[in-house]
Amino acid sequence: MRITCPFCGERELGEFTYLGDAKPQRPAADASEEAVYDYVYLRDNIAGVMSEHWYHGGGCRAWLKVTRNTLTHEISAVEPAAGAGAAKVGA
Amino acid sequence: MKYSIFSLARAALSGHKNWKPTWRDAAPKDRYDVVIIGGGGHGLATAWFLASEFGIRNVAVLEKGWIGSGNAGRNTTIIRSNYGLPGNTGFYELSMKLWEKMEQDLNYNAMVSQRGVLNLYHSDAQRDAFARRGNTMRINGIDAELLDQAALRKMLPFLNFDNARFPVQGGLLQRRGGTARHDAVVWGYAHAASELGVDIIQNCEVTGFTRDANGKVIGVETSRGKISAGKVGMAVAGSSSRVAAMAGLRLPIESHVLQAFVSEAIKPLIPGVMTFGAGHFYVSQSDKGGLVFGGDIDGYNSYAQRGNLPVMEDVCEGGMALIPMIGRVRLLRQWGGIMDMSMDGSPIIDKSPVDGLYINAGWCYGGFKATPGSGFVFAHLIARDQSHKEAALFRLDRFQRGAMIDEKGQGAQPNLH
Amino acid sequence: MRGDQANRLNNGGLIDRSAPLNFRFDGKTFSGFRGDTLASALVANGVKLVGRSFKYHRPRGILTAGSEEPNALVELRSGARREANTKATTAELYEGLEAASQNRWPSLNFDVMSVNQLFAPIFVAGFYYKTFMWPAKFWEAIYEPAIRRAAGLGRAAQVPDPDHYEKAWAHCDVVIAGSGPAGLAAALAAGRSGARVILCEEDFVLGGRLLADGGTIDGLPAAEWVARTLAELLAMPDVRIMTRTTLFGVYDGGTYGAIERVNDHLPTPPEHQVRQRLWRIVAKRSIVAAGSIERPIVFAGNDTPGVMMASAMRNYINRYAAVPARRIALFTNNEDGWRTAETAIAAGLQVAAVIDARPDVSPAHRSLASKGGFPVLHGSVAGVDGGKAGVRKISVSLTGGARAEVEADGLAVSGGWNPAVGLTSYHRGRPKWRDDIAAFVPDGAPPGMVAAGAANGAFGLGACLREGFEAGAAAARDAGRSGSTGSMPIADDAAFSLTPLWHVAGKGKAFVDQQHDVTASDVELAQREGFESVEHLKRYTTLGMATDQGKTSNVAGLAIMAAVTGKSIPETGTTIYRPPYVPVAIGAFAGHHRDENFHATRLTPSHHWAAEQGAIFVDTGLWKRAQWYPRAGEKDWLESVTREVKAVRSGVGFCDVSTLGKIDVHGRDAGTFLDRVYINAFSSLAVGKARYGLMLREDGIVYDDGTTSRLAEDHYFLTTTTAKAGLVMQHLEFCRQVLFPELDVQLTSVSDQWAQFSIAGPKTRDLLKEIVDPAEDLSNEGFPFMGAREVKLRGGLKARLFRISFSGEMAFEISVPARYGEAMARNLMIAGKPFGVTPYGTEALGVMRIEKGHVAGPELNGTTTAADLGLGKMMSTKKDFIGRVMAGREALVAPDRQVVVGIKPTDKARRLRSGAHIIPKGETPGPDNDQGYVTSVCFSPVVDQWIGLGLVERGRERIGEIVRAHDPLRGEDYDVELCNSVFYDPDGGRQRG
Amino acid sequence: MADFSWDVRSPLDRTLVAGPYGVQGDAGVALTEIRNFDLVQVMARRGKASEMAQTAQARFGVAAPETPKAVGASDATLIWSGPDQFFMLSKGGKHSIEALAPVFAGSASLSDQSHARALINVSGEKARTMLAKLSSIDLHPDVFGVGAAAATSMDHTSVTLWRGTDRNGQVVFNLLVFATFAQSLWHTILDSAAEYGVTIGHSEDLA
Repeated sequence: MRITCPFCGERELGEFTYLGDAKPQRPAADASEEAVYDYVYLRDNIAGVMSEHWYHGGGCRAWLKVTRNTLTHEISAVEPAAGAGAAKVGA
Repeated sequence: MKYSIFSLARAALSGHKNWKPTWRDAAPKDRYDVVIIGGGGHGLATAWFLASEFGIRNVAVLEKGWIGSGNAGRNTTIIRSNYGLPGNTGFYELSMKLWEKMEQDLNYNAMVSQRGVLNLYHSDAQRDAFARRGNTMRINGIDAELLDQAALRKMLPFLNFDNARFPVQGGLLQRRGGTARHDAVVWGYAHAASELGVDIIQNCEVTGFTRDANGKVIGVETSRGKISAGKVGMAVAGSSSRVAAMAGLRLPIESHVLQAFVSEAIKPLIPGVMTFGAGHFYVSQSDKGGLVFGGDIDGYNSYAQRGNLPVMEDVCEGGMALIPMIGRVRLLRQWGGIMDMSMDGSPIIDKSPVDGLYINAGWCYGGFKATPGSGFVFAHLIARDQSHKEAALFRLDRFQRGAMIDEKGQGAQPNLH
Repeated sequence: MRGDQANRLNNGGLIDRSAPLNFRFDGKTFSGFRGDTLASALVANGVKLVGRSFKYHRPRGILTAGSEEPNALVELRSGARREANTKATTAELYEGLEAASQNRWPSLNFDVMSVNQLFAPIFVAGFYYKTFMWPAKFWEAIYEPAIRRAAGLGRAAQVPDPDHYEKAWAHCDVVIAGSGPAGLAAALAAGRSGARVILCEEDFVLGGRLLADGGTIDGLPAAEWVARTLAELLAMPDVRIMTRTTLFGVYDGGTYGAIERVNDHLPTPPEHQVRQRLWRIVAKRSIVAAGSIERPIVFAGNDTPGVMMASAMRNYINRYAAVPARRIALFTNNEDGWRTAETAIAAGLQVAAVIDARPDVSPAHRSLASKGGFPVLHGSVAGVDGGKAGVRKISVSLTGGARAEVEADGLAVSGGWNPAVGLTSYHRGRPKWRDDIAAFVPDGAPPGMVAAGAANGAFGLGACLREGFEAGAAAARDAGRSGSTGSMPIADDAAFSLTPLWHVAGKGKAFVDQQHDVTASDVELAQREGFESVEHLKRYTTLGMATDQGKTSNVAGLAIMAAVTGKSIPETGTTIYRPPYVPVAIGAFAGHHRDENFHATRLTPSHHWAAEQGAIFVDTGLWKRAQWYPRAGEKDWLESVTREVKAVRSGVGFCDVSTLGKIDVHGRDAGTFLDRVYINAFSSLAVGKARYGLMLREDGIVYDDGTTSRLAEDHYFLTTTTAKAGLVMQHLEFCRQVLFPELDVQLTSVSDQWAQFSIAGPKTRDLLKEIVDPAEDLSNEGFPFMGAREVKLRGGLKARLFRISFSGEMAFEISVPARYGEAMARNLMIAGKPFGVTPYGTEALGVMRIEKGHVAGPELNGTTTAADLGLGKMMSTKKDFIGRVMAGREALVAPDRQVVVGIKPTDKARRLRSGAHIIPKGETPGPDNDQGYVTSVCFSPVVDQWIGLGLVERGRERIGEIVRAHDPLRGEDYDVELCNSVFYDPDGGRQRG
Repeated sequence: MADFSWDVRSPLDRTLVAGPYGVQGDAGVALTEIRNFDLVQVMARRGKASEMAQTAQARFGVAAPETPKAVGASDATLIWSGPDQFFMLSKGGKHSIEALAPVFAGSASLSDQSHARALINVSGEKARTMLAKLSSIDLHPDVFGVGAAAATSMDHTSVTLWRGTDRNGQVVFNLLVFATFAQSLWHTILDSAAEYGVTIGHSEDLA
């Protein structure tokens, strides 16, 4: 598998580390225990196109959001995490 | 049809023309007391135990392809009960005891071979962790031995003791561990269950659940029509999330690919099962002569049943680091299975939140060794609506309660278990 | 005829007659020529019997001339270089080659195990599933060992492989598998377009079938065309031709695996060279021009030595000038097989008969027969007389029912051709059936891959060139190359007519899978027993699972299954194709990463100095760390370590702690950021101060700990444990980039920038005064406990000084830029000499941390909470942090959890061991009273006995209780006391003093 | 007062043996360790990437690389090391972290990496062939031209690789390797290069 890092270009799998589904969002500080449980433990485990967190630790150390088909391993999009680099985020 | 050397000899006289199918290839009936989804080892074992131990014989096993086409037919055939945490220790030993009498139970030779499972250690910290685990095993009445380097040099002189990046220092040995012929386990359970009246239905894919007004599952929809059922059990590791989703459930499970490899057949070289403690590599040698080996999962969600080169290289690096005499042995075949990786590395055997639906899932890469135990406790749960005592901790709600069974201590990150 | 090569033709072939080579087979010396394979040299020497089969130990000869060979397997080379199961058909001959037949005892000619043939009526497919079950104990003791000894084929070497392997990467626009007409034409078109091309050929010469079958291309004899083409390709700078290289697999993202047999054609690799090289080829497009494989017809006695694929016979005669038989019969169901009759006649050999299963034979072939004076028999082969000496007589059942016999010493067989669909099917694409050629052709190939030529079912020479050329041009175009492709090579297409014939029913064993001894009746038996799915068939009979990966057997097997079930072949389907395309040495996949090079080694800045001191090193992750520093006269490690501990506790010592992960945390929001990743507060930490921090995973379990200092308002210096350094960095980057992207935080690993030493003991300040500039105030007031700031050293070098203690003594940690690390160690020795300074290793470090009750790896085991570790009070209630919510789950705050407690044997002379379990006194050990275990132990010089830490149920409420340390693994069981986990200086006066 | 000195030792000081290695004859690969350099990691503060770039332009007279490139200034090289960050490689203290800290205050965070890396210069006819055994990236001159840079891995170890100006008609690759891994990777490089013949040396000058 090869992932096109938006910063570095196409690189081989060995430079990246996988975390998992990028859909679950960390609940706010006042969220219920149930919401945090859902975030930490439950997964859609999609058979098909999924958005995932990958880390380019063997390269530029950017966290990436990779859109990948879990049935074919085909990668259709890669974008940097919101806070990769120094871009201003939010207010 | 009873199998023995005598029946074989008799059959030989007639040119083996009189053998009957090993199991009946049944067509679906309208209704069963219990429908098991998944014709792998776990599903077929569950059916056999329902019929033989719990007196429930109106049972169907539904398989979307051919029986044993999932992980039962693509694993590395290891059996062991060397677990360290409450919940796992007793359960896997229950399973091991069932392995030890399986062939006589089933009248089928699954080639259960207790040639030993050896986990190697390479540091004091690893030795201490193995000591803790081995003592747990002993306290639970399971055989375990802690071997030092001198003992290993005698036993396995070909290991890399002297020229290694991480020299082998010793190992935790379970002599009762070993291997079994994976396909034969499937066929053996199918054979025995079929003899007791269980319907084994191949090429029958479940496409949905039938629910009553209260939401209770009362049957399944399949590629071969609707089938109603008193209870439905799912034993579809690798596809658990997909099947559970048909009932509106989300599970603490991710699907990951695990590769396995076999070498060309060679004369006996490696006696038992061994695992490298300083890398991702484990190996045994099949009766046919192939080195059967594997390592870590590829590490990303996948339903593709095939892996990539980095893990393949990683596994072979581990193999060469541990056993440098296998350099010229050739890798013959590579394949991948889809693992139900749970959030703590341990399985789930429980009633689901949906009435009438029972879950057997989350086996990670350890499902094969659990086959008989899993079948037994799952049959118990379905028949009695109560967890067997050795499966009492495999509850689905344990993550909500914080009662994880995390042998590796990696937390809620399935690809690290 | 030349010397002992009695079956070598006087002329012709691609062998170098000026380079004779001697070799040995089963101890007997033969000769051959450069350009021979072992198989062709054996053929030239008249050797017919080369191996024994897997189950029945039947005598076997050479069936093919390529990597599809099921029978002619040998142990090649000897000693540490012995290679089991090497195909004689692909092994290049070299001077001094040694080979031995395998799976026989005592000799190939007289093999005791061939008695298995007597039991053949019982040893049918799957017989072992039905027996060997009683008594249960006999399986491991008797049956299985016998089966294991009988099974297997060759013997692997039993000592480490002395050769080297390596791995490399290559990148191109187009990778091509195979250099037959299709592959060469593809390379031409792509290369001329300007594409970067890699052409992989598993043979040691280019040409594929052209080498044996010749032909005319662009008006030139094939050999000349190949030479011209090769010259043109070699002149292109971005075309790379790799012979002895097999493309074996296709992986995601256009990554291909290839194995280059760099030096297998030599007795041993030259110095500094590898035996084999594994290539990871990244290509935008790929063309499978791997050709097709001629398939056998299954008939009784089809495994007799002397029965050979028709095309293989042409290989031996035309390419190697080696004669497999003098009087050849041909059994074919297609036009192409007749080429072997033509070849035989051209070589001056006799054709005994052609047995053609088709109703009609072309007029050209009819006239060939009459000119050659041999009969054409319409029918099929019903049996072969022979045995280990080879084919003698062939019985033929003629169309219409009559019988005929043909005397011959060789039987060429052609059942048609199967395109090599392996590579195109490895992503689980299933090949599709084509009725016109009665074969499966590629379908559903992985992205970017196409098949061309015979691999795609195009069997004519002209068609191969056309398909290859077009595929090459298209691939180059797809890769963005637009140069002119020039003109396409042209050749005529021979007619191809075939009447499918898979199996001739008859008496006697008819083999489908020759290596695994799977017969046609085994396939029928499998069907009878319900193993009808092709995957069941494969698994039940082991059809196609041998070292030839079913290349000659799979399709025949499923055709027979189709026949007995009444289904069509495409309905019956194929099994899943699995890489690698040819078996590949495990050593090649490992490459450089074996022995000491298995993983990288990290060295601390003072490593070489420590080595000079005679330090014993321990592996900690990738690091080598000084474990202790033995001195002359010390009898064991314990004596050395105890000395080191005492030296620190009474004077001063130092230890290289550079392995700790070190991270610069910069930014306006650095404090807020750390508040969220640690359970305790860091935004409130004053500049110039250090604080111990604990971080959890999101599931509430402790992840890592370490000391973090605030060096400036917007700059923290965070340390991690050695083990988790990389993982914590990754986790913090996740927090920074994904969870809290709004914060202004920058993270940089500075682990390698700083050499860091812990200096500990009551005389620490005395020593430091010698090192540090006198202007720096190191007094308790000037540099209090948990102070952290930059200082100037004597000589002007700047360093960072932290007043932190892991040992419980008055201690500092000092950091200098890493290139000064070795000088620092030397200077500490010089400066500390008056105070008896002692370097100490990780063992002494460990002793002192246990004496102080500090938790480390064995307690931070991924299942413990902050409270379990006695650190629950650190959890802030005023802020959110990672892991906060999940840490509150009922089972994680249950009162009966196992928590850290001190442990010491009641008998002071007793050694305590990690891994011993804690059982209440007076109870029989069992799962219900297993209350915990010992996590860390040491011999404590200050307590003067073995002590330890443990995780014990309600441990902290049970201080003073006597329990059992139960250690059945080591046969020990003794009383221990649960005690306070801080054994030394519980008030902490020493570290603050 | 004790008498001691602060000798510096490069990470390869004890390992590197100057002279020929491997196959005899014309060396296909030349390896030179560059010693004692200043290396500063410059990372933009959040929202301050353009300020950082302006500061770099003002200070060095060249634009800081925004894509994987190495940019030469008169007395320094700016090497891209990740999004909105770069390495500042120089000699002699002029662009040391102390010198740069006030310049980038407010726009970027600086981290001294001078001692955290070893710098290895790889050149020769077989340099690219040899590096193909270690590096998974495409070093074809059309793809990886002069000035191209990459944050990548070799032998599972993070490295920064860039192509310098050709020397004597031959490509020159520069390799920044973590100091504590340097000796290990050095041995791997030697093993990979031995079949081509190697010339080994070290230098105090940035090429």
